[in-house]
Amino acid sequence: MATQHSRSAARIMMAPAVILLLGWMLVPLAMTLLFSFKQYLPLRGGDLGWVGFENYVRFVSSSAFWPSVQATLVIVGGVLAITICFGVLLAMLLDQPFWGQGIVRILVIAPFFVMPTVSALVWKNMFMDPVNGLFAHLWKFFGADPVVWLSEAPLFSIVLIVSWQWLPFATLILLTAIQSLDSEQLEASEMDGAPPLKRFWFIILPHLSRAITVVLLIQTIFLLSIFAEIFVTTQGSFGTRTLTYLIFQRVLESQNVGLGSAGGVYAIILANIVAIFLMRIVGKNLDA
Amino acid sequence: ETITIATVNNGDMIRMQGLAEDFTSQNPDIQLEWVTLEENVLRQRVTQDIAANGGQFDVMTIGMYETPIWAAQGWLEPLDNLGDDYDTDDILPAMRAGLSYEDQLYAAPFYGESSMVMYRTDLMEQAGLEMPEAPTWEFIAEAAEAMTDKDNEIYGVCLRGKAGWGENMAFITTVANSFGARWFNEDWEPQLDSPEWAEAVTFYNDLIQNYGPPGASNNGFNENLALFQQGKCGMWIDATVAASFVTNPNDSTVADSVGFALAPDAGKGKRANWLWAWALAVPAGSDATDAAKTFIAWATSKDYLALVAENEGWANVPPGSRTSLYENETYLEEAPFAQMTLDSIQAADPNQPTVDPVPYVGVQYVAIPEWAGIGTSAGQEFSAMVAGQQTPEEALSKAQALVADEMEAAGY
Amino acid sequence: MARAASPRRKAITTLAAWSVGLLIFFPILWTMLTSFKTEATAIADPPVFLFFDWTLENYSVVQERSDYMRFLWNSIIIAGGSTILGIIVAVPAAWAMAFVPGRRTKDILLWMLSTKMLPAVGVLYPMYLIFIQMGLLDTRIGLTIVLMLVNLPIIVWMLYTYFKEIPGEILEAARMDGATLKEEILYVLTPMAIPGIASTLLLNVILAWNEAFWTLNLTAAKAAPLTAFIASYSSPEGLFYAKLSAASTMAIAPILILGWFSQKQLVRGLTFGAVK
Amino acid sequence: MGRITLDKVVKRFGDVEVIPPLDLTIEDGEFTVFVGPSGCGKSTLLRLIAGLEDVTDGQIRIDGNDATDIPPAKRGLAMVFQSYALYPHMSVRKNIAFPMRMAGIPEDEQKRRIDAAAKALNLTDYLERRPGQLSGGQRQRVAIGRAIVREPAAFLFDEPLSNLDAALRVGMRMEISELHAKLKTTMIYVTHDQVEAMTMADKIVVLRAGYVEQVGSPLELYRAPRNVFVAGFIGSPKMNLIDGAEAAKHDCKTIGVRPEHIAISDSDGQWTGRVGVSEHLGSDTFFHIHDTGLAETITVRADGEVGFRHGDTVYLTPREDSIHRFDEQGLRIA
Amino acid sequence: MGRITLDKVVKRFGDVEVIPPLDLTIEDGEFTVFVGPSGCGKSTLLRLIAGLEDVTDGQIRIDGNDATDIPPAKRGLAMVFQSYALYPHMSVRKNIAFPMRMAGIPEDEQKRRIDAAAKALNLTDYLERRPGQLSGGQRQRVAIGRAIVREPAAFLFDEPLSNLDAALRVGMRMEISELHAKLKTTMIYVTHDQVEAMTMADKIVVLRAGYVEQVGSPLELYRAPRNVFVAGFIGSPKMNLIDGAEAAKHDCKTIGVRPEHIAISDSDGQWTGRVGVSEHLGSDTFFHIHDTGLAETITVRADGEVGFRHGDTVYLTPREDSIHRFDEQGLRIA
Ligand SMILES: Nc1ncnc2c1ncn2[C@@H]1O[C@H](COP(=O)(O)OP(=O)(O)OP(=O)(O)O)[C@@H](O)[C@H]1O
Ligand SMILES: Nc1ncnc2c1ncn2[C@@H]1O[C@H](COP(=O)(O)OP(=O)(O)OP(=O)(O)O)[C@@H](O)[C@H]1O
Ligand SMILES: [Mg+2]
Ligand SMILES: [Mg+2]
Repeated sequence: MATQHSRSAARIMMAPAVILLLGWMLVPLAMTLLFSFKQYLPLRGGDLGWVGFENYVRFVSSSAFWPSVQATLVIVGGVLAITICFGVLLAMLLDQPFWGQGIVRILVIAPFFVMPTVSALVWKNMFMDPVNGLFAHLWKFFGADPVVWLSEAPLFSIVLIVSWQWLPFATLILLTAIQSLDSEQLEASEMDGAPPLKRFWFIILPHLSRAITVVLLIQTIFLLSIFAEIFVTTQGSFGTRTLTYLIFQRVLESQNVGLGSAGGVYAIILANIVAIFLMRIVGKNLDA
Repeated sequence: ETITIATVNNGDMIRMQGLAEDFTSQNPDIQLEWVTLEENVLRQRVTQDIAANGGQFDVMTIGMYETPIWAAQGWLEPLDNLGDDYDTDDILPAMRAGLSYEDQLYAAPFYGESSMVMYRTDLMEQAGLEMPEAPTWEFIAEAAEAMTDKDNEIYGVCLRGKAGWGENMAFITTVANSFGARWFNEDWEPQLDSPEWAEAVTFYNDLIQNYGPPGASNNGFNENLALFQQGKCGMWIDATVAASFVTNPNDSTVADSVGFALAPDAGKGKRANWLWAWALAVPAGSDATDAAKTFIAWATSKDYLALVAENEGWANVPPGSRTSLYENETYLEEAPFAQMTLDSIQAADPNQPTVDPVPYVGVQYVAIPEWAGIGTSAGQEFSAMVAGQQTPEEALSKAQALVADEMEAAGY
Repeated sequence: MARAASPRRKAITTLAAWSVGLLIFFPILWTMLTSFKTEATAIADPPVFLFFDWTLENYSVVQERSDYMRFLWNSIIIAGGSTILGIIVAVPAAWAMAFVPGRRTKDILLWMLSTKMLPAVGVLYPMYLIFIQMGLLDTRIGLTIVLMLVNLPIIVWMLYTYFKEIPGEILEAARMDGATLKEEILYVLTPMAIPGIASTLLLNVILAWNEAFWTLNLTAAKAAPLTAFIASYSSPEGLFYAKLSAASTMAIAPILILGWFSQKQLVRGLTFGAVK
Repeated sequence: MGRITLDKVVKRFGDVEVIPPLDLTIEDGEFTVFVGPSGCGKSTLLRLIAGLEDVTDGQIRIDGNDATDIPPAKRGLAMVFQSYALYPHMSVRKNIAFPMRMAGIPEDEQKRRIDAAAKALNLTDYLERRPGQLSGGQRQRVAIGRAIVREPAAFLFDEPLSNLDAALRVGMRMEISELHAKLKTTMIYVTHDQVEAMTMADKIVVLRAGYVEQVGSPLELYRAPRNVFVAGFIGSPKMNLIDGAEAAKHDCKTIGVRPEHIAISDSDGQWTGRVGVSEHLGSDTFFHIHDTGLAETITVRADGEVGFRHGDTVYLTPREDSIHRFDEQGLRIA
Repeated sequence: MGRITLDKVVKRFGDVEVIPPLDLTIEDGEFTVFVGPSGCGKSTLLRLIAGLEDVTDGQIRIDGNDATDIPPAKRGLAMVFQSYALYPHMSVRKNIAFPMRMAGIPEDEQKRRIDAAAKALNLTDYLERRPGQLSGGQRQRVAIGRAIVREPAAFLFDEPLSNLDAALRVGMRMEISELHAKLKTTMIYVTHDQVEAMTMADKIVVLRAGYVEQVGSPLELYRAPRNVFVAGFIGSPKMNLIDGAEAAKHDCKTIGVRPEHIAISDSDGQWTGRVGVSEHLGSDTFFHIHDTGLAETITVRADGEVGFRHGDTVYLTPREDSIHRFDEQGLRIA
């Protein structure tokens, strides 16, 4: 396969993608880095000169910083936990033979197609509204006081909304993985005397580990930057201000580009820490 | 020529879109492109665009807050020659003052508002009370207690609790103003640790906790409007524009039993009413300045008011912008809230908003670029307070720290 | 070889699966139903489910207010264009990675993926300035390019995993048969990878369609897609449930229908080729 | 200890009867091979015995006890699968230990048995590896090891060698035979490779479409195939089957002669033909003879190296005592 | 028209020298088989000839012309891959037409050649099918068809039959042999199955770790293996190799006797041992004899059915004229 000719061809063929992405990454990144060392306030005339690391110090020492890192981790972690746990259960259920598999699959996959904005709007107004939302009706029906979801359980609500959107993704990957499990392996374990729960624990779950890593990686990439869901529902109040949202507030609401850029650099660092960690696992799995 | 207009998606603006044919038939060589956005998105988009000189819009819908700041930066076209029949002097003086910078008008008011008390006459009667023209906070608290009937989902008073500088902070700032508090002293030092603030915020919190609807921490103008229209609020202290909605029998179940009063005070000489206008402005980078001005002249003219009246009735005319409207007998007749609106607007003074002197202008906001950031972060603390997650003291001390931070970052 | 389940068990599974399926689908269903209600029915207490007077009024109101077709058309152009552009760039790259792997191939792949982790808000301001400079603000081409770049890593990765499944021998056979590199990719690789390319296409159309940050911030009127359309309904209309529902339904319907019709491909695509 | 009896066992998948009523007894300690063409129901039968499929009708008895409704794990049988079905995420040791762990056997006893099995199967050096790091033959041995440690009443093998390459297959074949000689446990072995069947079995069960065509020792089947199907199926290269006039001479519908029972000569013989392809293995030579007028090709085996060339005319003589005769129904005429 | 010469050809992957300097000539029209254990470099060698890999050093000449730097498509060779490498999205016709399409051969000429090839390969009825709808053997034929229409100077086959089941393999083996007899084009055929090598080759090249161990006709290799490796590799079952005292008797390091050259008896013979596993194929019986004191196992082949049992003591006599002798270096002593 690898003749000299094909190797040099390969280099040429990769060039456009690599150059484009390099540009996409480096140009804004360089500008962000540049701004982050400046006092840059568009509403006060823009570039007000170099300030060294002041923006960086200010960004971390702000009382909003650590809570926002925490909120980010809680949301990402919560969604991952929910989608993976329920994804596994759901995948196992959908793997069983039943009538109307095709239609149920369509139903389950549907939330993935819904724009984040729309899904946040629908959940916020039609389900979680404490007066007119469906949940409120349901609670009242059972004689309970309606819960004010977005302020009493703000993180949970956001995790719920985002999980709803991503559950189909997790489920489908895990379902495909389960279907790829060699049925002889399950039968072997059955012959070996493993009851259903142990079969799940010792055979199915380890088999799914690779698929779970993929779900972890892809979802983390997308979840670290969720924005619309928070913007539409709580606007960052009640402790739902993620790092992304905090940067948004710095850049767009306070119009402090320098400070926001410093935050952006932090976010990039955080994302890359998570990324390297995940890539290690997935990278290994890419060969297998 | 095509002009791109960024507008907020509220009723009056949408109505304008519907009536825009009138404009295009008068000006066949001008095409209109509408970008209708939700208020928060709109602010973010236009601010971003003007600050970066993006030039995406030819007409922007902005508020009283942005106008002087942007004008000072030279980002807005001065609105001088808006045509011969455009009666600039007819604009309500308070509005004109708020939308000018160094005596030059930079944004034309589409509609203006203040805030006032809207209340249910029937419930008031039931409670055996009578609303004075100019109530005090004390009376409001008393009336709220009397009207509250949680079992029947009737809440004494609906107030803004949703975080945002244009949402809860607008209201809380007016409460603070009436309690004698101020955001900054003359040296730009944040004052949220003052006893006046503590009093104001505690009062607000008690009111909303005891007599407010559930989930008040998520209620903004729109949510409260819906609650009021559904008959779930005894009183509602909010923008004067709401008056036409709550008295409109098509939308409101309580249209015929709504009364109006001036915003309350605490006897310190300032009432808790604000002053706001949604206005149309032309960014300096626009390449269709003349067409944009032609449009603004149309949309904020007296003729436009007449056009709306003709199509939708006088009650739906955008209020609060022109003196002539309040001299129009038909309007005063068809809009029972008209006089109260005018009085409220005139009661607000953006140049002297507080009891003690301050270095800033703005009634329910502080006209500095940092305000949006400050207002939003502080708003979130107060919203969390309303949600029961912290006490007024905690909210205030956090807000004080945040504000101090932000001001330092901005170089004060 | 799976054992046939007993009818009883199958019945129980059916019940469970349908319940869960309907539960997950319910928010969408409810939105669709609400869009046919009047505003009053929409907030009726207790809620009405199916038995109400169905009306199309909300749709006509929404359509009157904003020219739906224009947003839709922009969405189609931008989502479709960025995906096709992405595939054109990605196919050669994926070919190289899959069939001429070098020592650093995997690193490059992971690096590409890591560019997806750049927080968009962090670079919005620079991007905005660049867009102004290049006159790309509010143009479909500008947005198409941005979304192509945003999704390129995913496209490359997916194509790479699909290409890896194709035995190298077939490409060698083509080479022996006298095909040039271009012919090899055009006549042999691409047609063979059609299912993979189709699922890549689909998934990326969905991702681009639902992208709500760049599309909102880099457009105004001319290039605004459906995400901008829905942004104009997000607040006051929050209380007009029926109209909100109608607008929501209009925003998601095209992609929902596309997704359903092609769900087999899509399921394959969703797995990112990572799980066989 | 391992006598398995099938009593009128029927298996239907939906409407398709894969196994029609079938009676079969496998004696304790016997090495029984199921052979038959693909899809004839070999695996199904094995899985019925294992309990991995429910029988539609009939009874399966193990050592005289009705096992029809006993779950697989409780039948005391061990199975070795075609794909080995090793647990890829467990080390070899853990794989082998798994059934004992499930049965709650004490650690030290587990260790003892694992070591014994590993030694017997030459796996001691690989105990800490994962299955993915083993060669095909080693994996197969691990699968067998996992079966052995359970000390089952019988082993069931479903084409255990078909994933291995030819050379390994021969080696593993002998290892399994030796294992049987050592353990003397009942073994049921499914294959469609008739060399495996011939060399390993005490008893061969030839299946076709779910029916038992013949049961007997390999040599019984070789010498006295009960019908044309078995005759053609057992023996390699295949028996030459001749219809028509030549068969009529022997008063039957079809005669069969194995390639090794035909003498080839360049001078004289009963039949004539032309040499087509000849295959020289050194030890033997196979000639494919055309134009004999008997059948399209007659295959002949000659010992050692015999020098006919493509196109030569040759003469063939079948050994009279090795001619098999079959009637209209294809049944053997004694 | 198809003489291929390798002149000091070297291939290194990184630091690993897979093919050390190697000289080899393949004559026009010859059927040459490369055999050798897995990983010995058979495929690499073939791919070097095809041009799918660059040679590190040395020269490849086709019909006397230097082809070392010519791209694969231009060398005029056709290759049949192990996995067939058919284009799954094209019909059989399109598959076969592909190389001609690439070469810009006119439509009608294409059609003529396709029809001819299809007829020769019995594919006429399947021309419109997709490869996925064909059986393994048919696919293999399509791959050959695709190679034929190019009218190449030589055919290269890389284990073309290893994906087929045993029965098909035998059939396809003969078809390829017949094809060669008909076309008389040079063919290079890689396999690790020595039966294939023996039955098909005009000339066998035995490779080990990139070195050529022996080149010769199948019978030369069978009769006079140049060294112990070739001796063990060619012939099935393997030659018995005996070291030590017994070998010393023959004045050498090692002697080799093929299983078919040892007589077995229950009464007397040169060597004694006990019967281990015996494999009864009906036509032959293979005995694995233990405890001979010569080697771990001595394999003996007896014609037909011979009735020794496991554990019986037997006597073995090698045919003197068939004993191979090897020296310290493992080289044959003539
Ligand atoms: N779960 C099932 N559902 C329906 N039919 C089945 C099922 N399992 C097997 N069959 C059918 O039963 C018949 C026998 O299958 P079985 O697997 O026992 O054949 P086999 O003899 O093992 O074949 P092979 O040699 O190919 O493994 C086949 O026709 C097969 O299609
Ligand atoms: N691209 C490559 N990079 C590095 N080493 C390789 C490469 N291709 C083959 N090798 C090595 O070269 C040696 C010869 O490989 P080759 O494929 O030629 O063997 P083979 O004789 O065809 O084996 P088999 O019978 O298993 O097909 C092997 O050790 C192999 O690991
Ligand atoms: Mg089977
Ligand atoms: Mg090879």
